[in-house]
Amino acid sequence: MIDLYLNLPVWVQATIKGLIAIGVLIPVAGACSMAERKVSAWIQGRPGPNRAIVPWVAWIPFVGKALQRLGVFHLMADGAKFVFKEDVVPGHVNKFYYYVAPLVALIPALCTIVVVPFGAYIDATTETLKPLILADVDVGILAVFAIGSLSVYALILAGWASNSKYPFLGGVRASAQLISYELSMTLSVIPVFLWVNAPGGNGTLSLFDVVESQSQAGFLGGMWFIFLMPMCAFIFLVALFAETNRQPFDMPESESDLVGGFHTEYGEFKWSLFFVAEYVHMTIGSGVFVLLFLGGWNPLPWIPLEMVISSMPMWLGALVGVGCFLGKTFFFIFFFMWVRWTLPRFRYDQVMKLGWQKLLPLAIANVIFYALAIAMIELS
Amino acid sequence: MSFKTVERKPLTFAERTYVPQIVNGLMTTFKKMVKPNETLEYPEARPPIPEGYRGVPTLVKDPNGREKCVSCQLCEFVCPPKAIRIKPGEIDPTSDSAHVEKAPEAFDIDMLRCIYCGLCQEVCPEEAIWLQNVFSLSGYTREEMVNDKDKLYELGGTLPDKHFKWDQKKAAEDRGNAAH
Amino acid sequence: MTAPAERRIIFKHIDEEGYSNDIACYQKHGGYEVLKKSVAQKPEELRDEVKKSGIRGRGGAGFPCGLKWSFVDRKSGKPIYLVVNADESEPGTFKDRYIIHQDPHQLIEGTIISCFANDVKQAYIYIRGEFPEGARILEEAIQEARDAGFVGKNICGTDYSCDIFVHRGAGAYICGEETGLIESLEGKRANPRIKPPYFPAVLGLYQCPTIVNNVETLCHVKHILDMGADAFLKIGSPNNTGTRIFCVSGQVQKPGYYEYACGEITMGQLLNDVCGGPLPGRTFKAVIPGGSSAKILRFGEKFTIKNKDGTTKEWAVEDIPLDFDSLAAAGTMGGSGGVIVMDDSVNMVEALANINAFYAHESCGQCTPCREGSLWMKKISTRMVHGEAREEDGELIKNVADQIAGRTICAFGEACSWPTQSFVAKFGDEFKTYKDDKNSKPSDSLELV
Amino acid sequence: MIQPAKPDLVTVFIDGKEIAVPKGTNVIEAARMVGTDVPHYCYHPKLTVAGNCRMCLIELGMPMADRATREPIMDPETGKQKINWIPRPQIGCGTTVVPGMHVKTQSPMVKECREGVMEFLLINHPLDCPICDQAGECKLQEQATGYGRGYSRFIEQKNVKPKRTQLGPRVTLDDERCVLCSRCIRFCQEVAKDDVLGFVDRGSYSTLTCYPGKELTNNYSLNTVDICPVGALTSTDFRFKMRVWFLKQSNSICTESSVGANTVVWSREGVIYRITPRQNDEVNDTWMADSGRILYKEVQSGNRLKPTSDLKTSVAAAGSLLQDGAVAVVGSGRSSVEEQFLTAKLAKQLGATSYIVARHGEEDGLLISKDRNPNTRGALVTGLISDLPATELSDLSADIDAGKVTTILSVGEDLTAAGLSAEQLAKVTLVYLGSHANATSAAAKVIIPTLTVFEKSGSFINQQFRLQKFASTIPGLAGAADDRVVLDQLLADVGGASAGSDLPSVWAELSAQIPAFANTAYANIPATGLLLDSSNWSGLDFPEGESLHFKPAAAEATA
Repeated sequence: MIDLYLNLPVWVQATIKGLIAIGVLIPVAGACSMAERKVSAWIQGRPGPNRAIVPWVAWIPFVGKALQRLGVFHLMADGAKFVFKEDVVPGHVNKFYYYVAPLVALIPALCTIVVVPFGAYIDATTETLKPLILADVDVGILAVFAIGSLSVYALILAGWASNSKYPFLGGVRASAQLISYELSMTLSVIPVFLWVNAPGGNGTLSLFDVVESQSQAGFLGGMWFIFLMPMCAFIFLVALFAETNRQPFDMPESESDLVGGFHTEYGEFKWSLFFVAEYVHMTIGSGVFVLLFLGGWNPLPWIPLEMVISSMPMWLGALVGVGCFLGKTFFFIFFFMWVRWTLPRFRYDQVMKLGWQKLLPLAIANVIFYALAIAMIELS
Repeated sequence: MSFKTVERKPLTFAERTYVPQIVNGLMTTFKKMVKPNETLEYPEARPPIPEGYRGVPTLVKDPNGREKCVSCQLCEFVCPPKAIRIKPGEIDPTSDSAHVEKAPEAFDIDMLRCIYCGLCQEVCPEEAIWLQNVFSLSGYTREEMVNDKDKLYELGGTLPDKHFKWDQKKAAEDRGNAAH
Repeated sequence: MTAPAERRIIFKHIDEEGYSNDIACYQKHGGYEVLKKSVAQKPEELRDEVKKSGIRGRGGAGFPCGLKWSFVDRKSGKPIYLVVNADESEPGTFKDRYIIHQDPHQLIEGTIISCFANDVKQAYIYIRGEFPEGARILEEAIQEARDAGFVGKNICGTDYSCDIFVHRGAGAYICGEETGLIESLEGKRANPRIKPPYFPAVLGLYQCPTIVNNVETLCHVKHILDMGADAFLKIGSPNNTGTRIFCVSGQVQKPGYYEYACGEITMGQLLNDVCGGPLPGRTFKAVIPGGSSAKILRFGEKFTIKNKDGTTKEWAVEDIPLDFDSLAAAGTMGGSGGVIVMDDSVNMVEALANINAFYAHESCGQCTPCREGSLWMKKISTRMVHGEAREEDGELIKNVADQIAGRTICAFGEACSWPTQSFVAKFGDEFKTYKDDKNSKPSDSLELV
Repeated sequence: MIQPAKPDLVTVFIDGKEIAVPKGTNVIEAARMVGTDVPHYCYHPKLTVAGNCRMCLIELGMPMADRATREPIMDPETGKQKINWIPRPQIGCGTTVVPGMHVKTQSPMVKECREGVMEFLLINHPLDCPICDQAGECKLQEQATGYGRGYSRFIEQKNVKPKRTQLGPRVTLDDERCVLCSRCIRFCQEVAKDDVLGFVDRGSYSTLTCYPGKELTNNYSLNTVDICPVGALTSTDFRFKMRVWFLKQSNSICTESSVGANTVVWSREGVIYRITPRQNDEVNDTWMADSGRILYKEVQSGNRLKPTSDLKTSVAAAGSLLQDGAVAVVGSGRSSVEEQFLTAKLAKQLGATSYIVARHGEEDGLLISKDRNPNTRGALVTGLISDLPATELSDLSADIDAGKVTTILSVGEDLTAAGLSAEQLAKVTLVYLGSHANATSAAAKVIIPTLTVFEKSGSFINQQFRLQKFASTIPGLAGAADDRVVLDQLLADVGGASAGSDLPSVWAELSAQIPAFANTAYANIPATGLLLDSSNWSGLDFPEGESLHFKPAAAEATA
């Protein structure tokens, strides 16, 4: 099987890998919406969605009931609903951009997965650890930032195309907010790459290399960057919340003052695309955070994946790696939701103030601090 | 001076970062998450209906099975949304409760109009109309939502009576003035 | 202090051996002589004489008879009627019955004289329905008198004609009320009329001027004209002239009728000396001096009476002279002269229940306070003696009585409320404690009227 | 000091307010004149005074004067004459005013008396207001709010009396509710002259009943229900039908006869429940006949004519029929003045002879006259007819037979009842305007359904030549048109000049064209009617005999 796969032309392999990635990402996004409801319910002392059931699943003793209580079938119901709902287009919208906006939202979100490694395996021939990645390019994090920030255009487009004041305000807010936090976010990862690209090494921005540098031998080598550079992680995390428009930073859609923000005029399937894009964003953002600061697919600090899977068959090892990575990512997705149902939304001016007056100086100071610190270490 | 400046304790550095507060908040919500649910899973689980709950208005019978309503139409009069419609009628002289003389021939409550205010119950001199514990009423048509007399008695059932005033009246009639 | 001697005027012959109610016997004792004398006089003179005598009506209210006659509308051109009120239904009173039974001609003579004095051509004797014997005696007596020329056409040979008819009552207490009597006489229900405008002296029987007088009063008229007003004025005390017949009943040694000059005898003398005092081993508890509707007197209570000269004197019940004014000063009334005596064996709640039962039965039902109030009072007092007394019942029943008195068409309102008012006022403690009273006999066996 | 009053006026002081009232007025009426209500049950202004309810007790006083010298005794404090108040309360109904009389209707003693009487009245009252038809217009309820105790001290058994006694075919008695005010008895004796009611038993057990072997069958029996201050006497027809507080009251006129009794029609949501008399001291006092009270049943009767086409089509069809052929117009003595006027106009336009049909019935000397048309005089005044109508249309009958009349317009009149035979009707073309089906409508070519008197407004002229207006009491039958509108449109259709069919327009024309209505507008007709000048018709021999407030001209002349 693997041989067959490896013998395929590269573009076919890429396509297959891409489809698999999308096939995983979109359901994960759906599951996130479900999880969001469940998490909010639990936090609020409710059972959450627990009614929908497919008859033949219901016939399975215990399991059927348990699945129903978990609300998994609501996902299907939701999806079906989005697909079959009447497609209402308000008369006053700019049709072309209105239709394009959700696509613009989803495409960059899905594209970023290309450069994000989601696991690793020991290549049988070289006996070295190879990343599971669609495109192992050197630009890595830069590509993530570059493509990921394209999604703001979707929001602006949606806001503009809706030809209505609340969506417009939402779009404006989205653009301002993304620009504000993009800076801090980018600055916050510089120390990581300073560390990874210690003088002597060949310069890389690959996320695989970031993980690799967290799986070295020795105390500092096996330490995850979150312990090494907590301030970076913190700034990155905060900026990530802002970038993904998650509460407490969901300015573009803040329903209390903007009705529904940029997607006020959207409904049914088009609206669901925004939804999926947001969750994909969140998933990939979580993944990047895991890679940068939580050791990627390494199961525990100082215990690199290689150590665990060296004796396993290749495919099992790969699965363990993917499992570790997904586990951490899912925890992070949960963390996103947890925060959402804990913190209240900021006021817009607070968001701006925080971004420019607090986070950005902090990020700059942080870069300077780590640059100096790393220089000191290198020099010594 | 119509206002007073309240002295506030200056925030510490930790407080100003808000991080401890956020962590605290996260702890709180996490604790809530693992606690059992507080909601009631209607309709499998039903809430306990408290005494004096004002549910769907119903008509009741007394323990002897006599319909208590005498169609005085006070409820019809007092009903703020005009949901009640009564057609008065005379009780058949051969009936056991012929001494009551009057009973509704038709009694309709339009539940689409009813606002559950309970004034009808309050005004009823015969204690015949009661807002009981039925709180969910639904139907597919407007007609279905108009409760007629049969439906009202079905919903209302029989309530205990303290007075039995009509029975006493009948007994007095049977006894005549001789007793005193 | 022993009692003065009886002074019999009306009952002068009544108890004499061989005295019968036929006209021969009556004439033998000087009967119809006054009539013969009177028809020779002018009616105005007779009226003045009667007015001068100050005789007060003996039916109960004690209204001066002469004054009553002076009210009669003599200018209307309508006939004037005289009605003799022989509807003696006040409990405790039985004087008229004796007059009618024993001495009917005395009444007839008095009536005819009064008719002549008032230019009456037609007189009625309205006799109580329960007195069939009396009615028969009267019918016979009138026939005798008519045959003798004292009644009917050309009385005593003059051109004055006047006839008397006996009308038997319909059997109700209220028929003794003058307007009720008139209604009854007209053949209707004896519902008293409203005054104004139906004063009998103006709009009486058949809407004509009418005089209604008690039997005893009319008998007195004969004696006044016989002895002269001046002589009559000397009997009794000022404003309370003439004699009164006291019908003593209840728990005394010798109940019966006694005739005394007004105010000459006190209550104590009448009960202790004349009637022989209480039954052996008992003491007097209370007395009703003027028929059951009069207010009760409690032995042991004291009355402070104002004299005319401004000084005061204190009376016990025994000291009260039996005349209209003295009894009124003591808060009760001379009424019809029916003295009802109660000793310590009597429970006042039970006595009142009996009285209330009577009045509730007799209320005509015309006007609201008496109609509803009298039955309510009966129901309360009956309930009390049937073992369901409450402490507040005494107050309640008195309050009901207060709501009746003075607000009704006729005097029945007072008649039925005064007993209750006075019983509760004077024996309130018995009403409060009745339920726990060992002596009470709360049972259905207690027979009420 | 008493102001010198006019000879027929007496000055009295009621609660300190001075007022001059006519001699012979009683205290209740005098108090009413100063706007003070003295509560009462047994007193009724149109009946003799019984004085038995004792509710109207008041305090009475006369100015004090020295017995010997007749000098007024002055109160040094107020400088006014001292008042000698009678210690016992007096009844207001039985006390007629005398000059200088002082009355207190609000004193504590009066209030206490009223409270006492109220309590007495209620102790044996069944308090079954929920099932009592009088509830809402019950004097006991009214006075209980002012003088009721609010709780009962009466714990005994209430008296039991007969319930649901049928006193007569139309009156049901509930004796337990009776307060023995005797109004009904006095009414039967004094007004209806049918002495059948009386009390039996004594005291609180007194019971109203008919004399043995008698029944309350007279045609005025329902007036006893009206004057019953409580729910004892109830109308068998209205019993348990509807609570009075739901009913809308509209002023109307009884159409039973030319007496024109003033009535109130009680309706709810387009359904009439009862008719009661309205006080008009010049016409019917406060009474009306039982037979007039059931007339409302015609509104919902089964033979109501229902529209088959729209009004325009029917009017056009009728108009074309009326325009060809020799036309006769049969108007109606039951139509209003306005309708008769329009009918006359239409007849004039068509060049037709107009008739009305006389209806005669037995008169009772009270409120039912011999002329059973409510508006015969209206036809005379509006010029629809010039002489008294006959009960049979013999002239018209002859004209039909002679072929002089080929088309007849009948305004609600059944011509067969007026002496025309079915064959004669078959010979002519009939246009029928009316509310109910009959032999004429069956034979008619065009039928235009119109409204009953209860559904439209207008006016009648009664036997006294009194113009009285009536208001529409309920909305008309769907599709049926007001007679006025139909006549007006017919007039326009046959080429006449329409001046509008609404009441102000018709009345503008009426006051301009009819001398008797000069300067009269519909809105200005008083509620008690407007007496018209009848001298133009004094030569006519009207059929009515004497009734309650009416004397025929002949009798008046001799009197």
